[in-house]
Amino acid sequence: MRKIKVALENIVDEIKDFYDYKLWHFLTINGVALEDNKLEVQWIFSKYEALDDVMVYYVECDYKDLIPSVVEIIPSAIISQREIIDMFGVKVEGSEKGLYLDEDSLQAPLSGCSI
Amino acid sequence: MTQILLILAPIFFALIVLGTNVSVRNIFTIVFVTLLAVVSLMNFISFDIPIEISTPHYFHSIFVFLDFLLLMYFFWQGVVKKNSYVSLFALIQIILYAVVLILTPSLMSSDILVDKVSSIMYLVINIIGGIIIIYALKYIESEDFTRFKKNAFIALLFLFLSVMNFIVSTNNIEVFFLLFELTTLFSYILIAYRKDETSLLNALQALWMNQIGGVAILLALIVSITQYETVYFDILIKNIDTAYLLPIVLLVIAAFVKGASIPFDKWLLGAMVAPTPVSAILHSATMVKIAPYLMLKLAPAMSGFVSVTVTLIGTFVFFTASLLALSKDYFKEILGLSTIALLALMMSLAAVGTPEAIEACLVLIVFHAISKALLFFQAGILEKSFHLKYVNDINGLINHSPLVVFFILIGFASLTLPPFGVFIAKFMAIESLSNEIVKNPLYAFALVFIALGSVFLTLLYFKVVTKLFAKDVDAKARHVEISAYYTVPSAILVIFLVLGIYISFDLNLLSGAEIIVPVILIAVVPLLFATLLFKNAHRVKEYNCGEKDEIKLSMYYFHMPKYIQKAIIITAILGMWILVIGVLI
Amino acid sequence: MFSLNKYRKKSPWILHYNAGSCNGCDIEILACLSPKYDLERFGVINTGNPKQSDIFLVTGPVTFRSRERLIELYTQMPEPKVVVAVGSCTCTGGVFRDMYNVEDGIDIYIPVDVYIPGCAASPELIIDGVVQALDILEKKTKEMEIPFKLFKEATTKKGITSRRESALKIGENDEKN
Amino acid sequence: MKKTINIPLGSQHISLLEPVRFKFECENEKIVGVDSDVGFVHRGVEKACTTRFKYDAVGYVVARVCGLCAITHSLSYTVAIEQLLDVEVSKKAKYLRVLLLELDRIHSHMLCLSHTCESAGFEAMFMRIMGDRELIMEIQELLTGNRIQFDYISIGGVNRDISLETAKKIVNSLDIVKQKVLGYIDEFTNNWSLSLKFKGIGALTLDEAYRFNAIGPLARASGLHIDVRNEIEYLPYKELGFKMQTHTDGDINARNIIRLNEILNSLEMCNNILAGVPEGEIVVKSKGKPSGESLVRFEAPRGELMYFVKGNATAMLDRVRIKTPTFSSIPAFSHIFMGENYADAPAILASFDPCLSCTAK
Amino acid sequence: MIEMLLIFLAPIIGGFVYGFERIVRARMQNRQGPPLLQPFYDMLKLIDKQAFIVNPYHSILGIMHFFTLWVVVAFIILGQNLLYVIFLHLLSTIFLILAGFSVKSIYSHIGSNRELLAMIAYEPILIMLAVAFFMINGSFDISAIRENPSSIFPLILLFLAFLMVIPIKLKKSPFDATEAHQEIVGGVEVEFSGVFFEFLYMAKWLEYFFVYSLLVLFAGNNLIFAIVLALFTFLVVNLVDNATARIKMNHLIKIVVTIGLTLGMLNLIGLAYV
Amino acid sequence: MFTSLFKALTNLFKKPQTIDYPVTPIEKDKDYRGLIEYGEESCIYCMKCEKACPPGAILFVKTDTPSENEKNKKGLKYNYNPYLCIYCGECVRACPKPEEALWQSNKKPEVAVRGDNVNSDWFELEKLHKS
Repeated sequence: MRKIKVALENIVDEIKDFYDYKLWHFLTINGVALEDNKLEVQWIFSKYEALDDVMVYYVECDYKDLIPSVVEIIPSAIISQREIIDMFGVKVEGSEKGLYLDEDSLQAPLSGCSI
Repeated sequence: MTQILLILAPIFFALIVLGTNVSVRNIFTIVFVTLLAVVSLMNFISFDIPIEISTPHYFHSIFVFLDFLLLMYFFWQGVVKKNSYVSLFALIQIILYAVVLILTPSLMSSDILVDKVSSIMYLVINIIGGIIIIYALKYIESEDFTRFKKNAFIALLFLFLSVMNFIVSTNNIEVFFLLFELTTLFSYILIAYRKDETSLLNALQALWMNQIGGVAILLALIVSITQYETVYFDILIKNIDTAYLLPIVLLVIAAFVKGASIPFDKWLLGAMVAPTPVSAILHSATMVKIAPYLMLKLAPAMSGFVSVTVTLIGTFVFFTASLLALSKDYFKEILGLSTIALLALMMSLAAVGTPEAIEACLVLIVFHAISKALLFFQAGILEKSFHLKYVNDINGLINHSPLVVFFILIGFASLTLPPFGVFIAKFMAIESLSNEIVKNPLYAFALVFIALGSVFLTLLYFKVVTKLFAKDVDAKARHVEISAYYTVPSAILVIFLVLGIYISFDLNLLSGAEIIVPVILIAVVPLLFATLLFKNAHRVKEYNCGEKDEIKLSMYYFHMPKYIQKAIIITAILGMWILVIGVLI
Repeated sequence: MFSLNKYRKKSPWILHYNAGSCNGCDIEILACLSPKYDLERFGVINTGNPKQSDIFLVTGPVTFRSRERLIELYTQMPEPKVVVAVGSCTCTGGVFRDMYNVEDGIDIYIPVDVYIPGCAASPELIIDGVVQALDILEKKTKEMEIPFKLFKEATTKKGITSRRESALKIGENDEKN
Repeated sequence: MKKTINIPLGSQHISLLEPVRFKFECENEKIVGVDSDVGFVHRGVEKACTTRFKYDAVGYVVARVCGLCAITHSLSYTVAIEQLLDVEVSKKAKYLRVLLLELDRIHSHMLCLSHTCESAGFEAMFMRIMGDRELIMEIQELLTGNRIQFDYISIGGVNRDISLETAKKIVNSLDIVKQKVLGYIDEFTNNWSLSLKFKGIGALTLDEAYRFNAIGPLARASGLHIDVRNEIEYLPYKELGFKMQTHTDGDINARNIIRLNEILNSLEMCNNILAGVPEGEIVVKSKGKPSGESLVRFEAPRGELMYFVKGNATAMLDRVRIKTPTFSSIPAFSHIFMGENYADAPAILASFDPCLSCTAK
Repeated sequence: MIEMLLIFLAPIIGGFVYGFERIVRARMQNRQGPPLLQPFYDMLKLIDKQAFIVNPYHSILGIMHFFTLWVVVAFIILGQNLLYVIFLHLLSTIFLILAGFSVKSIYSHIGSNRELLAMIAYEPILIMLAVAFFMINGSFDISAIRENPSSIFPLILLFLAFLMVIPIKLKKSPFDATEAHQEIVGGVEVEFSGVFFEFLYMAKWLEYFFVYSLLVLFAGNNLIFAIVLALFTFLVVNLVDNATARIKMNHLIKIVVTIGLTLGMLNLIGLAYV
Repeated sequence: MFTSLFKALTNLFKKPQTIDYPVTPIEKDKDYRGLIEYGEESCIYCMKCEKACPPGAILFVKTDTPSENEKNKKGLKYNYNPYLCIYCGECVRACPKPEEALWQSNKKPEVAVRGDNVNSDWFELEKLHKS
């Protein structure tokens, strides 16, 4: 597992440069709640037909930050983006909430601050 | 002499109607229509032997004069409206007619010959046509015309009846030609009655297409005079030589044109832009009924190759027109295509020529007229009272007007289901064709076409009917009041349909039990059960997989690719050519 | 009078709804229909249509999104009907008890007649449960059974009871209580 | 004048095992638009793993994320924890873990095949496969004591040992299953009505598979060489004779054939394991509390399953991220339905072998 | 008298056939299956259920479907006109279709649409069947057909075509797309429940009676041959049901129309020449 | 298609695979993970099982009528809910005295009906346990 830290505003360019759709398999977008109301967002890729080669790009950001969308580069990221909106209560460009949660259920359950 | 009365009286009525105000016109019209109906009924009852009436010689000169006048008018219209087809065909007709006048036939007969078929046609024309005129009284009021033009519309319809009455009484092919052209003229005027662009275009289309029929009749006249020395139907048919059937075939083609069979179907569909009473009168009582009538007249002369080919073409058109109708959405267009289909069936039945088939054809003519008139009335009501034209929009009409739904349901049911007349006719058609297969296995194809076509028609009708039923329980029912001028004619037609069940008994085709038991069982028992069972019923939502979303519903849409449509037209034209060339060989 | 009650027992048609289980029990319900266990010997047909069902097999603790569907399906079933909760999580919430998007067991929403334990409930247990349900079905009346959290009561008009608006909103009802 | 209709499939529908809602916009019955809702089964397992359960109990909870790939879930989680705790599992335990994993794959694939047949209206084939599947279920019950939720894997190894006697029994059963599976291959390739229903329906091209990041049998049916069993060293797949199965058609039929071939491959692997189960401890005791991050991937029957676990040296974990196979496939699903006939929709859906309780967690 | 008895027992006989068929199907799938009387248990249970309606037209049309079908069966037993019987059967199907369309339910609508389309496929074959019987016996009357000797050999092609119609009518694989439980949850019948579903359920039994009574017409006056023919068909239909998947509507129409119509046509032309 | 035709035909004359379950009971394997059973005498009230149980199906609750065991100093009573239990066997593995105090039998659990109050009774126990 290789982890590369990127600044939030560069993430789309970084992924655009890196991502070759016939070489890398996009796994998912992952969020991890950090202390001090910070959030780590990871974009996880694995290499086709390679032994244990996982690449993780991550950013550290606030919950208020608008996370840029990678749907134009990776069409299938749309559902991961919707999930992260539901789970952390963040905003992602061009994605809507309501994948899992209803109006009256607990909002943003995984975010560190809401509990 | 009632026949002469039927021909002349409508002209007189038309003149009277022209100059009156609304209420007087309405009362007069109703009285006149009743008179015509009574006269035609008397004629039907008192009729015993074929009546022959000879006309004075100067009549002939008048007809020639009128003919030229008419053709000139067509030519002029073609020039003014810049439609080269119209002028071209008018010109051809003028030349051909001149040729006809030069040739002199030697065998003579009486000009007017009224037989059983004619008297039945009188009934259809005068009673159904009359009811349509009554219906038109209200319909035309809601149009944006001047009072004179409204009156003229009614007057034209009366004139139309007169021409139709004449056409089914005449024995002279020359006179027949004139009247044929006159109906063309009336259809031209009536289709273009709204004077907008599409109406005019479609009117011109109807004009030139119908003139093809005129050309065919003239050619038939020439051949008939040179070969058989006569211009009279009865002599032509009596003297016909099975080896030389060309005049018959040409007249058959004229019938196909008037009957809007597939290569010539455009004009009848174009006629939909006219006010609905015009569609009704064209489809049910007048105009197109010339086609099966002509066929019936020619039936004794047809044999062998011609009979089989015409039957095959007719049944093929029956099948394909019903198929084409499946892909349509415009209510009147669906009705129009189904008319084309049923007309083709009538013609092919006439061509089969056995007594059974002819009987079936007559039953079909009568009941088709009633059902179609009823349905066109409803189309008009939908248009005027509900502002609906497309079948897809009539969803849940039962919420708003159960009466209209009932009429439409009866109309469609009478075209497909026992024990109504059209069903009986189809039944007889299949029976008569089954008898014929043994003689010529090609009739098997005709039979398959009929079977497929009637299934398609059933499919078509119920595709429409089902739309009416999709009832939304929660919707606030908004009842729409419908004028008595609309409902009463419809109701009369329904009464005719119900009375027509009598014919099912009369023909001895089915036993009484077969007709009555289903009616009673189907109508009464379920209601009994329902009243018993509804008492402790609960009302629930429709099953929607547990979801609450609004459901969008739509009926099955048949997509008819262009190439299939072309293939159908090419096949039909090919059939016509085979007919002509086959006869020539 | 000739009693028809005993025939209910011989022809139970089932409706299956997954209200958020791990689909272990659903597979076992499917396995019950398979040749080895063959529920059809009791006359069971898996209709999949609430309007023709007698036994409502529910699996899973009720998740928030499936609550309204559960109640709607329940009200669309004609009486007499029996609800069978299949699996531990359906009975009491099981391992999902107290999770934030889960209601602990379906008996918070609808009256349950038979509880089948097990994780996942094995086919034998499901058959036991269905057999138990049949006995209950025989004794049931045709009285209308109302789900506990029905938002709108059924109304009667012209002698016909309407159940159309049964499961409108559940959240509002909670607030009232 | 073409008017569309909305046909719902779910959330409750006879052909669905799990609640998922598809709303197809159809012209006649041709699908021109798909709207899906996959969140019916959301229970909040990810949060519960970090708040309600201690790290040693989480293995049993994540197994309940999905009944069909329960073993892969608990294995992935356990391996992630083992990595954090630095536990080296004995070879025997690894072999037994593979055995269970493959048995699970066999029964899951058989279920999927039978369910696809059921959705295609082939009841007899459904019954046939379900009947034969019971053999595998019996083996599983013999090995783990339960038919569906095995709870077989614990931190440091496995919970139960295997006796020689049971091994022999299992080998016999597997032989029978192999014969049956060969019969299915014949049926799936030669049945006329199934070929009408399956061939060329619901096709996904190779490029689309790449684009949508498809995984599992869905991707392999399109010719995409993706199988985590090929990409990890942790389990001894290479020496057990794993072969990747691919197909090029990408349609339902290809997926079925892939599954059938995988069953055969898994059967072979199971036989290899049972032929030489190494000696050793089945469970190694672990010490300490997990800390740090680890990311583990395994091949569930439906494709790649990823666990991301972050510990903070207490009994409670910081984050458990579950990326389930079906979750990745959902964009591809919606795409495949377009242009197909609604009559095929249940069969297409079944052929994905969707696991919604995985997806929504 | 026997005829009257038969008419009243027709649904029950159909029910027995249906029950027997369920057992046979279960056995073919290697399972035990329900008891023989299962359909009657279902029926008695359905009477007892709470009655649900969606709207009145819907339920009444369902009842009309059942009664029309019963009349059809009665007319067959009484030996009436075959062509008429076929058209009346069409009417009963149309009631069912109208019932399906009279509710705002999507599955019901799709089911009705499919039922309408299936009509295209099988109705011409039935009409040709009637015509072929007419050509052999010189009469459409079923009683006349029954008095004449077996006509299966001259009508062998139409018999094959009729074998294709049976699965459509009885909703059996591969031609059961109109009911398609896994896709549209039973199609037309989806909104019926309780007593009202009862009528549809019993109509299914009458459908069995209808199909098999048309089938035995091929055997003419030979009773033993009729029984053999019915049993043979029963077996073949069920075997094919258990060996095929449900094919789609467009395939169904293509197959039945092309093959069925060709077979029928060939047979009619053949009859005309012989 | 023809193989399955033939298979259907042969199945018709074979004995079906079905086990007539309620009539002929199915013998459970001795390793079947069934009900958790409790030996009151041997229990040492360490409450490890309660802590280990993932769904919390074992509760030791203070009652007025505690079991007569010298180890039971706090007056606790063992409560077990088979309708909450997930039969994972974690409690048995956690127990210091397995096979005596707590063991997993191969008995399958019983089906409950509405009157058994499997849920509401347990709610009260949980409330008691918290307080």
